[in-house]
Amino acid sequence: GGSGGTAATQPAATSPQGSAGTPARDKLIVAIPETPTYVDPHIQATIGTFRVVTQIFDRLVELDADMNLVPTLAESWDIKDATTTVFHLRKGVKFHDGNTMTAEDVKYSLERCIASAGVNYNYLIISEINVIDENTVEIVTSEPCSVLLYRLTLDAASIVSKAAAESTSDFNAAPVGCGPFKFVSWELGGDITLAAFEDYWAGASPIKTLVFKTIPESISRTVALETGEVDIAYDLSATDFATVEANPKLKMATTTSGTVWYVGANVKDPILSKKEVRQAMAHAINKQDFITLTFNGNATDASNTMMSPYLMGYAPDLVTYDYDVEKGKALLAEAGYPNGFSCTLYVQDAQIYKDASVALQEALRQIGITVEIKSMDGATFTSATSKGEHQLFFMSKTSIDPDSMLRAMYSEDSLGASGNRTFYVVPEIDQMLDEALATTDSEHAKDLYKQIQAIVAEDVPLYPLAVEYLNVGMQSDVNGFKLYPGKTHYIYGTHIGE
Amino acid sequence: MADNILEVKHLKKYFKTNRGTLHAVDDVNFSIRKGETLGLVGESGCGKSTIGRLILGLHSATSGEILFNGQDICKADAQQMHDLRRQMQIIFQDPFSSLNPRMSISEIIGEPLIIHKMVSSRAELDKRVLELMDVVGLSQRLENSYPHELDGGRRQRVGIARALSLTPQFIMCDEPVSSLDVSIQAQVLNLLKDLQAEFGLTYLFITHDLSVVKYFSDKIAVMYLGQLVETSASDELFRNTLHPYSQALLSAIPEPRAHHKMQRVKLTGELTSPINPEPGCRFAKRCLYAAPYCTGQDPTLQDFGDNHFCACFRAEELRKEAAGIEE
Amino acid sequence: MYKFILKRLFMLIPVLLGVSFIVFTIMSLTPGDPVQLYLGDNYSQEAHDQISEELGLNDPFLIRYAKYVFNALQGDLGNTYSTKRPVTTEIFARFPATVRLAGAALFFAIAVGMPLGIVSAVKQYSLTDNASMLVALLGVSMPNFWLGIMLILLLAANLGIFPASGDAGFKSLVLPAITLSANSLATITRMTRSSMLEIIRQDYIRTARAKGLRESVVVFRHALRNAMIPIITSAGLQFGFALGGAVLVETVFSWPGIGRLLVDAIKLKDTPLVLGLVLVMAVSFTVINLIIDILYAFFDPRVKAQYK
Amino acid sequence: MNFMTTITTTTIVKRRKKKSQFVMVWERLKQNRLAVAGLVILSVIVLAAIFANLLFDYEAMAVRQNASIRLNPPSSEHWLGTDEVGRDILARIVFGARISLPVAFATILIAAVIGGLLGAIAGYGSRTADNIIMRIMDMFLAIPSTLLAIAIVATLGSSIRNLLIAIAVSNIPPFARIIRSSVITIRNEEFIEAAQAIGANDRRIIFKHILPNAMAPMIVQATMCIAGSVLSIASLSFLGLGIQPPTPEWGSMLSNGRQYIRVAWWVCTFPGIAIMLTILSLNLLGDGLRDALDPKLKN
Amino acid sequence: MENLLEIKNLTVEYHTQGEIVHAVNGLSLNLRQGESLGLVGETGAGKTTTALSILQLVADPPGKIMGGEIFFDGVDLLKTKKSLLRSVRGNKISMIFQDPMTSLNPVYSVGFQIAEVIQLHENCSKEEARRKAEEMLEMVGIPKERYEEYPHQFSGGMKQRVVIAMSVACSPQIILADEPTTALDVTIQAQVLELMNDLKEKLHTSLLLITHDLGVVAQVCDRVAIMYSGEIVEQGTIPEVFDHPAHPYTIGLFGSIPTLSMESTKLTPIEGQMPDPTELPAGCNFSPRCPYARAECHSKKPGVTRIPGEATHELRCFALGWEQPDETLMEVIKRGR
Ligand SMILES: Nc1ncnc2c1ncn2[C@@H]1O[C@H](COP(=O)(O)OP(=O)(O)OP(=O)(O)O)[C@@H](O)[C@H]1O
Ligand SMILES: Nc1ncnc2c1ncn2[C@@H]1O[C@H](COP(=O)(O)OP(=O)(O)OP(=O)(O)O)[C@@H](O)[C@H]1O
Ligand SMILES: [Mg+2]
Ligand SMILES: [Mg+2]
Repeated sequence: GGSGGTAATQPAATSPQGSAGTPARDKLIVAIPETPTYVDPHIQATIGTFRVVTQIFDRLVELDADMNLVPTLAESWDIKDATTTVFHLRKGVKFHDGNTMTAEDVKYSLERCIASAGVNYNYLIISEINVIDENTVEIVTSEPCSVLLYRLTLDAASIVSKAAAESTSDFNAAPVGCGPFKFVSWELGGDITLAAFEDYWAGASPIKTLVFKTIPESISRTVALETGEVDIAYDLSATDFATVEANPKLKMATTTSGTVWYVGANVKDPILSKKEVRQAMAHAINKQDFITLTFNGNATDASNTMMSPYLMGYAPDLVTYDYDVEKGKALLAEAGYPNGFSCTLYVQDAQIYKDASVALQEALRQIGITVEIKSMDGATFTSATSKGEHQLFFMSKTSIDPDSMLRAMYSEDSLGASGNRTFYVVPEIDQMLDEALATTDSEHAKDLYKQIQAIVAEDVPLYPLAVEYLNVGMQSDVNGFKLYPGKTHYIYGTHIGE
Repeated sequence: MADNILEVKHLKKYFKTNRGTLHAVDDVNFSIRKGETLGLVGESGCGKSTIGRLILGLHSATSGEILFNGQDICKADAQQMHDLRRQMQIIFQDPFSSLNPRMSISEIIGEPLIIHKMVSSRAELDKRVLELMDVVGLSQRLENSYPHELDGGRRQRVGIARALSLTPQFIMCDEPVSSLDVSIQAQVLNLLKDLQAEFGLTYLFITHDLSVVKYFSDKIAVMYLGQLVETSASDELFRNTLHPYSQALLSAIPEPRAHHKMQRVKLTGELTSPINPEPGCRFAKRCLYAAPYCTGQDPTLQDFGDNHFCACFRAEELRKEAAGIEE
Repeated sequence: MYKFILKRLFMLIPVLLGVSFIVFTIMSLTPGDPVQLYLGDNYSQEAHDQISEELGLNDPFLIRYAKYVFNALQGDLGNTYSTKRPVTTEIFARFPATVRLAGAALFFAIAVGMPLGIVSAVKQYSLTDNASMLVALLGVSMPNFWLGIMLILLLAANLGIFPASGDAGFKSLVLPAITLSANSLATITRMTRSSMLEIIRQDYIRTARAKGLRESVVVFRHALRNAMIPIITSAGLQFGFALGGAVLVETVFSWPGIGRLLVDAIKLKDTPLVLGLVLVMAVSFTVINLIIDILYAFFDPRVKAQYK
Repeated sequence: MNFMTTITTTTIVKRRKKKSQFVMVWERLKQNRLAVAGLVILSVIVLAAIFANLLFDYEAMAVRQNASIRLNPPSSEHWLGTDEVGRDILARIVFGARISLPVAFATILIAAVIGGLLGAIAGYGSRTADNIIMRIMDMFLAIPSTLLAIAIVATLGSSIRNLLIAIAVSNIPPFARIIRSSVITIRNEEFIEAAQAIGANDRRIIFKHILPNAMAPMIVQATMCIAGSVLSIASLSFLGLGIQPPTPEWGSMLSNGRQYIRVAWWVCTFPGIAIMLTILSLNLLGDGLRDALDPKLKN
Repeated sequence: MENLLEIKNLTVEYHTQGEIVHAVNGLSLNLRQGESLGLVGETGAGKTTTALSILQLVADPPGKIMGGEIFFDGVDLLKTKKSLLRSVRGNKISMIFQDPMTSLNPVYSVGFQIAEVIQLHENCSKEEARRKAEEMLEMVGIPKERYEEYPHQFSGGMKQRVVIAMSVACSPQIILADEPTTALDVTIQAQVLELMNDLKEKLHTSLLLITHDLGVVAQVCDRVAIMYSGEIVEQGTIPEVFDHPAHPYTIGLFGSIPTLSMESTKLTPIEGQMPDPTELPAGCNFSPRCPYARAECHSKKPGVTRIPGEATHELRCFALGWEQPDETLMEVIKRGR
């Protein structure tokens, strides 16, 4: 990293934006690893997409960096009954096209979201959206839903301008929201440019131009930071942290994410259906080593739960599986496989999967399980695992609410493609999930979630291994940037210089 | 005629060029009897090699027939052609470019034997190749040499040995001895003669050396710009030259004697291009005896007795004139 | 010659039909469901049905292909599955960048490779020969991305001469072009050397020398033209491949070309996009190869005679 | 029939031992120092690959992960250092040769033979044959090799053999074009006419007369292709086609190691050097062979 | 007259795999200004190699000029600078190659190849060079319309004429003509030889004419040198050599020519084969085939002697010095031809 540091003493004028010395630097360039597919929030939810979309649109409520709900377009809300919530909208909020945001827009936006197959899975529970008056809107769910507010913080729940969306056939080419930045241009395959929205309800951003630049290779993102070509770069490789930190011109921010990586077992498989086998496997894995090998240390132990610490009902280490090869072997023998067995491990064809699969293979080898790694492209992987062709598989899941996480992982509702690729079904868990969703008593819900976690921690149909860290590198004069665990980050609030 | 090994009828070969059609061979008729040698002489570029190539099926004729033992070469399929090539061979005019630079001398000479399965073993092949090399006077030392290591004369002898290897019935010799010194030339010509006597070989013999032609051929055909202008028995032609071009040709032979300056007929006048030629005698522009009626219409070969044919409108006239003067 | 060109262009039709059919078959026979990829990890069966109806995936294979061909004939290559934009829009937004990169790389490869090859052929076994061959070998054996990263670290990160990423003007073209050209440069250098070596010993080179021509004229005018055919063939191939997109170089330098688009499209089973890209490549290759074939005739009159 | 009966010949002089083409080429090759160097390097690599088992314990050195020694620089214990999961790089390189070398050779062999043949037929045969073959080649050039690999693996299953087929198939068209380009000039030479005149059939003309004269570009293309095929194994195994971890393989070692390039240069440098040495030696050998096959250079 | 070209003791070898071909062995030769010298000899005698050595065009590898000097205008061409050599080549000394078919560049039109040398040495414009090249083509009997055609469209003789046109185009001081008329019919041959004669008369061009056609030598040359196995075995003026050939090889050579007046059906070649140039005999190179050879011929190399009574007639043979001359040989020499 020293070399980067010495070069940095050169004036940063080498950066294309030049004007390093001038105090009024108001253009911010953000390097993102993947290009968004859409800038319309209601089509598809991918990380590439919402890194940009978040800046253009606002939602009714928002999560802050500590995962607390904060009012946004809704100034306040009342929970009328178990299924009905009333939102009081902020007045005088302007869309980029100059129109004022009203309850109609909210209704329109949420209905638009529900109508879109790509993003609606979290919102199908909403049965009615009623406009009470211009600034009041009521959302009714078909069943009690304690996590509704959390879901409304997601990009899919972005509020779009009804007028704009109805008047154009291609909203994606000219999105209009009421967020802090408005859309300017998008060169396919190239940069996306946004501009500060001067009439933003919370005040215009000091960053006047915001550019998202796709730089897929992590090392190139680091270099772009070093050369000053970009101001912020997401997802640096852990191997570059030291370099960046050593560079006085740069700084880093990290936080734990809501993304949990796990290894799953297909419980329909005759061998893997045995709990002892799965437990034996858990004993064979040295999670610390695994994190070092797979994430270069850039993650933390998942504590045998799929929930991340921010989530309601987070209950770590209810059952623990120490790294203990002997115990693992004993369990295997108990299950009837004293000499181990061989099985397949399905992974996708990206580096992290590959690293993880090799580490898992090595771990399981210690207790006599021969793992054959089958890596495949994403398309094949999703379809194969949703059909249950696999024995073991390695995957991750991100969630910001306990229900969607646990339901996707362990419920009968989501067998196969919807998330439950272990095909693990316990009616009790399904009941508890429904109950937790319905209750308005959060303590009760927490308790239920804890119980579920306890069951699955014992059964280990899937073994949570690591919670990924999020990181971002930036120029040291970039201030105010907050890293959110949910992978969406608000640029608003960021400024350059003091 | 049954004993004609080769009959060429109305043979034409035109090449397309940028500036028009080049009449390389234009309506040529002749035949060769088994065991005979036909000498083909003519101005450089008049189409001799092209005729040779056509006979061997290396060019496809624009029109006409080439009957080899009664079989039309122009219509032969691949298998027939393969069999025909066992019977007829060619010695190329250019001894160097017709040899594969990546094959050694013995490989080149032995190849026809392998192709036509004329030898049954490696040893037999080697033996035959060495015999052939010996026959044409190539020392054994050269068997592993490559063509570029040889001098011009030896290259030519490699080509000859290759043609002889199949002991064909007919050999098309395109200036086979041009690069040989007279001693080797004598050796090779003797060899060809001996083979003819022994096996009844037939030759179509293209050369510029008229003394060789006279020595070697039974019949001679004289060509000018794609057409035959005179054919006759060899002695007869030298004795009784009819066509003005043939006369010019014969007068230009240099004699290998000191103090002997030749009296050649100088050809002057505009060169006729073979590209899109106009009808009429193609020699007319350079002919000492040309008359106005020589152009406009193609002359045809006419019989002057003794199997002596000549394509000249004024041949009869000139013959009488010449006879008159001599009298 | 015009007839020749027309005939060859006419043959684009069967080529395009053939390619599209093959690709269509591959795309539909290989596992993986584009709808699933489109919807992500969580979705309902209704959503799946709805999307696959939208994308027209419910028809039988042949009907889908026929529809595709029918639309394609009218210039409509469909919309991509992933972005829903017209395939042509997606491709042509990136194609110019690809052409620029490929062109620059080819230019660099030829401008450096041919002289190197010539010099080492003329001075066979000399130090120059060995040195330029070493350069060529480094070029070919150094994996693209590796070279790219090295260049970035050295020239962008440490010296700051060139930008590390993106497509903004000439400066940003330099590093990716050099990286991409490394392989072609090596191939062209060696092709040049080896075919010059064949030619330089021909008799007509001796003739040229006998005329008293300067060695450079002998080499460039008399030898090079004869040696050109294999050289332009391999240059054409390299250019074709570069036009098909240079995934690794594009990744390392964040170059907005079609290479990554293609790889992503394949991974996402975005059939219309893959088809569109392959068709573009088929056209490129056909046209390049046609140009190369015409160049053959330009360089060698004997080949020209064959085209008549 | 025999001329000898009628013609007096000079006595046959002592026969020099006739050497086979192979022996002659070998002798010429031996005189080329660079080619010999290439041969030596290649032999070392091949031998190391063959006797890899004797040199290293596969399980312990090349497969077993050891988080405590990850990314160790070259030392007396691990000559070339360890990789990101603590495996010995030297051992992995040596075992990797067992995959990379055969795949590279086999693909080139297949591609050169089929591509060379198709190119020769296209260049020498009729216009129609030329058009058909070359247009099919155009088609295959246009189909991305990853797609081809996916198709082949999807229909034939995933294995090293099928990976090899996939790489070979995508290497055929370039060969065909290169060979065709040489053939269309060589077919105009008079010695081809001469071969026709002695009755050689097309097959013989192509194999005996045309291809030996088209050897030079073929050798260059082949040696160049080797690099490409070693690296494409890597990109294909990335797509999950073919070689699966933890089997060591040069291309994947190289590309996995690239993220450590700044902190642990040895991880991707040494596999890179292994690939380079292989290609270098093959090229030296190829060049030497080219020269040895050229009778004009025999010396 | 001054010697324009003087070759002294030229030795050229070809080094092929394990063998050394002694192509030219200590050859000495003079060529005066305006003189035509015929160089005649058996195939493989080293004629082409000699001519190539003068311009240093012997392929290396495998050819090596091992020793000797070649003076042109007082300068040793073997030791001179490259640039000087270039200004000599094609301009002052030009060469007509033996194999015209491969000596022409297949990818340039024949006209261009002639014009090129003109433009190079005469410093004239493109158009002028073209005009002159067309003129040259006509001069060798090729219609100028065929300027743009390529070598493969030409017949063997036409290519040869192109090569001739190329080498006489710059009116050189010396023309090295290596079998320049083998592919030409006699009328064109006469025309070409006349062209050279014109040059000789007008510009005092010297000609080294390598040929097998003794008729041509008789018509064109002033002197003739007979070469055998890399050496000159006999040289003299045309009458000297043609009327009284003295070397047994020369005698054999004349004996093998077919003539128009000849009636016999069999030609008489010289017996035997040329010696193996990789293993030359210890004595006189011709001794193995020489009908007159005696013991000393097989063991010692003969030197060059002037034939008594003749001005320039030189011979490399022991026979003249024998105390007991060979009757038949003397008979042949005296009788002459
Ligand atoms: N490149 C070469 N490699 C090996 N030997 C060669 C090479 N070139 C010529 N020779 C040999 O050198 C000797 C002299 O050859 P040269 O071409 O000078 O003969 P020449 O007198 O011109 O014969 P010809 O009249 O047949 O052309 C011959 O024995 C020939 O085989
Ligand atoms: N492939 C070709 N393309 C175009 N024209 C050609 C071709 N081959 C030969 N010709 C032309 O055909 C005519 C006859 O050529 P051919 O080679 O038959 O002459 P030739 O009688 O053998 O002459 P020479 O005695 O000089 O060898 C010439 O004008 C020549 O230019
Ligand atoms: Mg001819
Ligand atoms: Mg010669």
